[in-house]
Amino acid sequence: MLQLTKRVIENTEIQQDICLISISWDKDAKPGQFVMVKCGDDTLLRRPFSIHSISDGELKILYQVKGKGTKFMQGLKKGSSISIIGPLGNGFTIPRDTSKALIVGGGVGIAPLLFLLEKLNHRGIHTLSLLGFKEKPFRVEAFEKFSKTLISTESGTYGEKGTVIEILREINLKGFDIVYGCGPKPMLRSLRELTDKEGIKCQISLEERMGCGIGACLSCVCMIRDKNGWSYKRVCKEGPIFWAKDVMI
Amino acid sequence: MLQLTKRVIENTEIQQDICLISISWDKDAKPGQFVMVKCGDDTLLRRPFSIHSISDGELKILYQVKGKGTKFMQGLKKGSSISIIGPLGNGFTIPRDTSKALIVGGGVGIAPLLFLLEKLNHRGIHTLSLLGFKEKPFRVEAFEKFSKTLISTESGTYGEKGTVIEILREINLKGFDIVYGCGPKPMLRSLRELTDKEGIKCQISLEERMGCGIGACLSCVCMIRDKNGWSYKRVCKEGPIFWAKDVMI
Amino acid sequence: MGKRCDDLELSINIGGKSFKNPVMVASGTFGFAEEYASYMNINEIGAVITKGITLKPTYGNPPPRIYESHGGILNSIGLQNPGIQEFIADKLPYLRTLKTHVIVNIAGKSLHEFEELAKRLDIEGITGIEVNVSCPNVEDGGIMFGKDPQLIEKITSLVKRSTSKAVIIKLTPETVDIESCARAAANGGADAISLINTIVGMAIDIRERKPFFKRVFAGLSGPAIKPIALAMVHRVSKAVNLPIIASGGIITGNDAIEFFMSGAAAVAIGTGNFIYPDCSIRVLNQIKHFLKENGYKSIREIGGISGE
Amino acid sequence: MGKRCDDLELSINIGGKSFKNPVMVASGTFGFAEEYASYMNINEIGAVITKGITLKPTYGNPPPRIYESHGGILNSIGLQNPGIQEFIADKLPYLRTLKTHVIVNIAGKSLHEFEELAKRLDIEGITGIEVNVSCPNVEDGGIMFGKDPQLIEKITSLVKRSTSKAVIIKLTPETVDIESCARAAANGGADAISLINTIVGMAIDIRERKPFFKRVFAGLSGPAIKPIALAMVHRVSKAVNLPIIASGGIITGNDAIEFFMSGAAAVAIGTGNFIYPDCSIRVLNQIKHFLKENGYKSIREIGGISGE
Ligand SMILES: Cc1cc2nc3c(=O)[nH]c(=O)nc-3n(C[C@H](O)[C@H](O)[C@H](O)COP(=O)(O)OP(=O)(O)OC[C@H]3O[C@@H](n4cnc5c(N)ncnc54)[C@H](O)[C@@H]3O)c2cc1C
Ligand SMILES: Cc1cc2nc3c(=O)[nH]c(=O)nc-3n(C[C@H](O)[C@H](O)[C@H](O)COP(=O)(O)OP(=O)(O)OC[C@H]3O[C@@H](n4cnc5c(N)ncnc54)[C@H](O)[C@@H]3O)c2cc1C
Ligand SMILES: Cc1cc2nc3c(=O)[nH]c(=O)nc-3n(C[C@H](O)[C@H](O)[C@H](O)COP(=O)(O)O)c2cc1C
Ligand SMILES: Cc1cc2nc3c(=O)[nH]c(=O)nc-3n(C[C@H](O)[C@H](O)[C@H](O)COP(=O)(O)O)c2cc1C
Ligand code: FES
Ligand code: FES
Repeated sequence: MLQLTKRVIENTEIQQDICLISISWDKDAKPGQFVMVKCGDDTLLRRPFSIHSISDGELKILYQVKGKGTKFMQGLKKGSSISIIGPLGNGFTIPRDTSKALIVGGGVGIAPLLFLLEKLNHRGIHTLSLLGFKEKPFRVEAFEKFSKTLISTESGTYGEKGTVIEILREINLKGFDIVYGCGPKPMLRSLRELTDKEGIKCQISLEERMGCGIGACLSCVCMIRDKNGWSYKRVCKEGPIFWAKDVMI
Repeated sequence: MLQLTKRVIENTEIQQDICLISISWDKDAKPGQFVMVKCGDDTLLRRPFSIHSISDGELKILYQVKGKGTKFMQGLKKGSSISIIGPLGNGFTIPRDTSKALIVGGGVGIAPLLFLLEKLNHRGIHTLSLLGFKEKPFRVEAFEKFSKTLISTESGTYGEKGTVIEILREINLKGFDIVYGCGPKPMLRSLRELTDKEGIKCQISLEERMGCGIGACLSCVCMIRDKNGWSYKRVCKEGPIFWAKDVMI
Repeated sequence: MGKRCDDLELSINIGGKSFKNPVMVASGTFGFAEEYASYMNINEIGAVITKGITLKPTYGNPPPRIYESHGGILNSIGLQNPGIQEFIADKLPYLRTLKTHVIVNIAGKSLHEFEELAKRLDIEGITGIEVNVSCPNVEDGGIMFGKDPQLIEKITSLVKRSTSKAVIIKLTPETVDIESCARAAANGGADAISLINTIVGMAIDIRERKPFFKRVFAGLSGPAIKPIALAMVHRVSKAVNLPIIASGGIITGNDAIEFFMSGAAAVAIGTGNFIYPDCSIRVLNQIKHFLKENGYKSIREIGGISGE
Repeated sequence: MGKRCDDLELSINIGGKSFKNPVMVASGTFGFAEEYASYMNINEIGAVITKGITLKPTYGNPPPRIYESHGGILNSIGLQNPGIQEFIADKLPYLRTLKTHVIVNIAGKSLHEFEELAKRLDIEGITGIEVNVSCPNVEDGGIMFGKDPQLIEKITSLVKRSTSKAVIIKLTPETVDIESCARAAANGGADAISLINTIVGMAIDIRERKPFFKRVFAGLSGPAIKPIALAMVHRVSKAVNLPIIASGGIITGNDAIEFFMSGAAAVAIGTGNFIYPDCSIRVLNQIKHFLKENGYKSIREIGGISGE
């Protein structure tokens, strides 16, 4: 939970505008937590990124180049220093009695799920991973190390044609104790509907524009159902992981 | 007079915070003219720099690292591209009948004088150069190629102790047809006084904060004596070279 | 056979005059155009707005006159200009050679001066008069004309009566009630509204322990003020039914598109001209690119947003 | 034997209370302090100013609530807060454990609400009340209290009468006549003035072709507004003889020094807290460094500039 100046160990573009950066790191974290990265002097606010994995003194971030901040990150050379705050947020919950878990990721939304998968695997929980991409899959080998992994692409070039929800519909959800999801909003909505219908627990990772990342500015709220109807919860503090059934998106 | 995207051929720190950058270049210019350099996205206005020399398809700028803009320039790697406007301004005048010229430079103010010296040399004009520095001289060998060169440092570590004006006082100005000067304001003031007293022609290069660099915004004015008393002249257009006797600094 | 990009309808109308496209250059940042002639084809843009002209030659403020802040610049030029007589004699001839509209920005110290300026500019080679109301009213203790809607209306109708040119009122952001100021201009008969002018700011030279500018205060422009300009343009576009010429930190085509969507009819590039002398041409090309990419046929299709 | 830096006199006075140094954190950017506890030693700064508190719990605006512009940020939080009751029950206990001053920012929808808030906060553990007059006055058609000097004076004297705490009036920059607003606060009995609050701005989502914020307008803060804030602080410091707590784009010690020189007694870090959670400590250390380097013994020596 500190602010740290860290070194870039490696930074590679694994596919056009999809990059993987490794940063020196010596703290533990929970899967689903995120960090806030200062992206040079030409941007003000830090950018939030899920923790993709932590091991051997390295923190990995899987990121997509979108605007000024991620463009700056793309240009970071090995050995350069970078200011990071984290780990932040609540992280995924793994209920005690979980024995089979389903992982559903879309695009760069697969980022936090690898770290989660490692943890599930470590706990001896059986997993199946469904990953959906636009055109070309990435990081699939990393998922395959820990679980059976099914792929879909919207172009149909690799795996099933369509979104990951298409594969999901063919799966018997009843076979799983819990579903974990991260990806674009429409995907999360379908996930909520499907798991709701089948009565399966489901946790999803949300994104919202952030200011501080530590719960102080109230920039990052989303509507969460509660006993009084709903209230605004902070994605950076009460999230980014929420129970799908409570999320009003 | 165009806006150009050029390549950095070399960029070296020749002394702490004093750098020499070579840029691909294919246009002619007059000594005393300057260029406007775009220093990255983190600054808005272009920064003005005198032309230090032009030869073999290379433009050289001698610059001191001061703030954001020059810090950006310091970081420019060989092969990177850089946006430049120029040559701009009027340049030094070399009167027809000149046979002996005195060059007086202080600190990074020596920058435009080397280019001038080359031209004077080319025209067969005899020259003497007086260069003053704070602690450690730089680019002296380049001046020595074309003229006898006397040095002063404020610390006294090299050459005469004191400012370049100290050496100037020991020189018989009457032996010269014209004096050319560039450096800090106090130096230029002394230069004006001394040349005024001896009735020697003197041209100096002025600095002022600039917006456009091309005469449109009226940011860069200085007070210049004229028939009506004085008027504001644009350093970027009517300057940066003025007759010392007209300059009200 | 027209060129490919002729498919795009870029022209706009102000005061009954047709402008070939909605990209202009803002007063005080483009001199009298000739300075930019070697950097771009000036005829390609919709209009040139000149530096502010006063009745008598004006010296302006002592240097330094410009300062770079975070994302913006402060200027303290102080309306330096050769005066109307020299403008007509020395500057207008070049402007007349241009194949685009010329709008002359005027600044008076009294109602009478505005009237006189407008009358003397009712000559060939000028399409419009842009009235800068951000100047002090010497007859009224030096308070800015632009803070008082009643004065704005008076100046507008006076100028309107004194000229056959399109009359554009350039509002100052130094008012709480920009809507009333715009309505006053409309009531006075303005053909268009221009905004925003620079915002009062200041910088300190902490080494010298004094204000950076001799006049202490200066005008802030550039990308830093873009969100403020957008808000004001949007408010004015809801308040009056006049074309708006928007300025305030426009450097890219996307900046311009933001202004069109918030209600502007045209954009004027100011500070951007200092960063890239051909900034206005770049913006124009980027606008065309945006329109094509998004399947628009006309600049007018993207104007005005819903969402409230 | 005191520490070396004890040679520097950093303390300031507001409303008869002594603050150990002039660096505070601005309302709405530091939550209720506990969020920052693991990033810095909160006790080292001069004061914590809390998020604005209303009488009833307030939901705030729909997301997105923050946008980064060039050199600044726009926010549309909309005063989300738990209300005074929960503030006192849940947030104040932690604040009371701090060894620095706590200033509670309040926002009312009517004169009565301001009075009520002030009364209920006249309790232990609070040093001052910062009155945010940038909120709409529901009794008066939703026009902002802060645009009307008379209302400012009324609120000030009402709050002053309702509490034993130091009363700080936080002015809005959305006024032409910031001097009159400051004088009104002084006449009402204010102990200090805080400025500037955010400036009305806007952003467009050009892809979606609509305003980025659901509420269309939002508040601009950060380095982009620093020159505007400096000018306003300077003007107010000439108009009234009250300590000024300045905010507006302060990220570094040099920024803070600029504000002291332009007339501020203290500075409040806002947006800077998002960039570096320990921004206020950095600023404090850089101020100390500047004072030492330049041979100043006291923060008061650098205040107030000449040059006009
Ligand atoms: C909890 C969390 C975890 C995330 N994890 C990842 C990840 O592992 N990999 C990855 O590629 N992306 C992730 N994102 C999205 C990532 O933060 C944005 O893509 C990134 O901030 C874009 O910055 P930019 O400067 O390149 O783009 P710009 O569009 O220029 O950014 C402008 C502003 O908008 C914000 N912003 C833009 N897109 C988003 C977004 N989707 N969510 C939140 N803020 C946004 C930026 O932070 C910045 O403040 C995550 C977002 C959140 C909230
Ligand atoms: C005609 C001319 C020729 C010059 N030639 C040289 C040269 O050959 N070598 C060299 O090292 N320097 C030269 N200078 C000074 C050089 O322009 C400044 O040192 C440089 O702009 C500083 O930029 P910065 O961003 O590093 O500093 P900052 O202080 O961060 O700059 C802030 C702003 O102030 C302006 N500024 C700062 N110092 C000066 C200055 N002395 N003159 C004009 N504007 C200034 C900058 O351009 C910028 O707009 C010249 C200046 C002029 C006007
Ligand atoms: C150096 C400078 C000089 C200016 N002179 C004038 C002027 O004479 N008359 C006027 O109405 N506006 C003047 N302006 C304001 C601009 O026309 C423009 O409205 C403002 O700068 C905002 O646009 P920008 O952010 O693109 O620069 C000037 C601006 C600058 C930067
Ligand atoms: C996210 C955010 C929330 C804010 N909330 C409040 C508030 O509740 N009450 C208030 O008086 N000011 C509020 N402000 C204004 C700040 O206190 C400060 O005056 C302003 O942001 C200018 O300072 P800065 O540029 O350092 O951020 C808020 C500012 C931000 C950025
Ligand atoms: S980003 Fe500030 S509260 Fe979540
Ligand atoms: S810098 Fe614009 S006129 Fe000289």
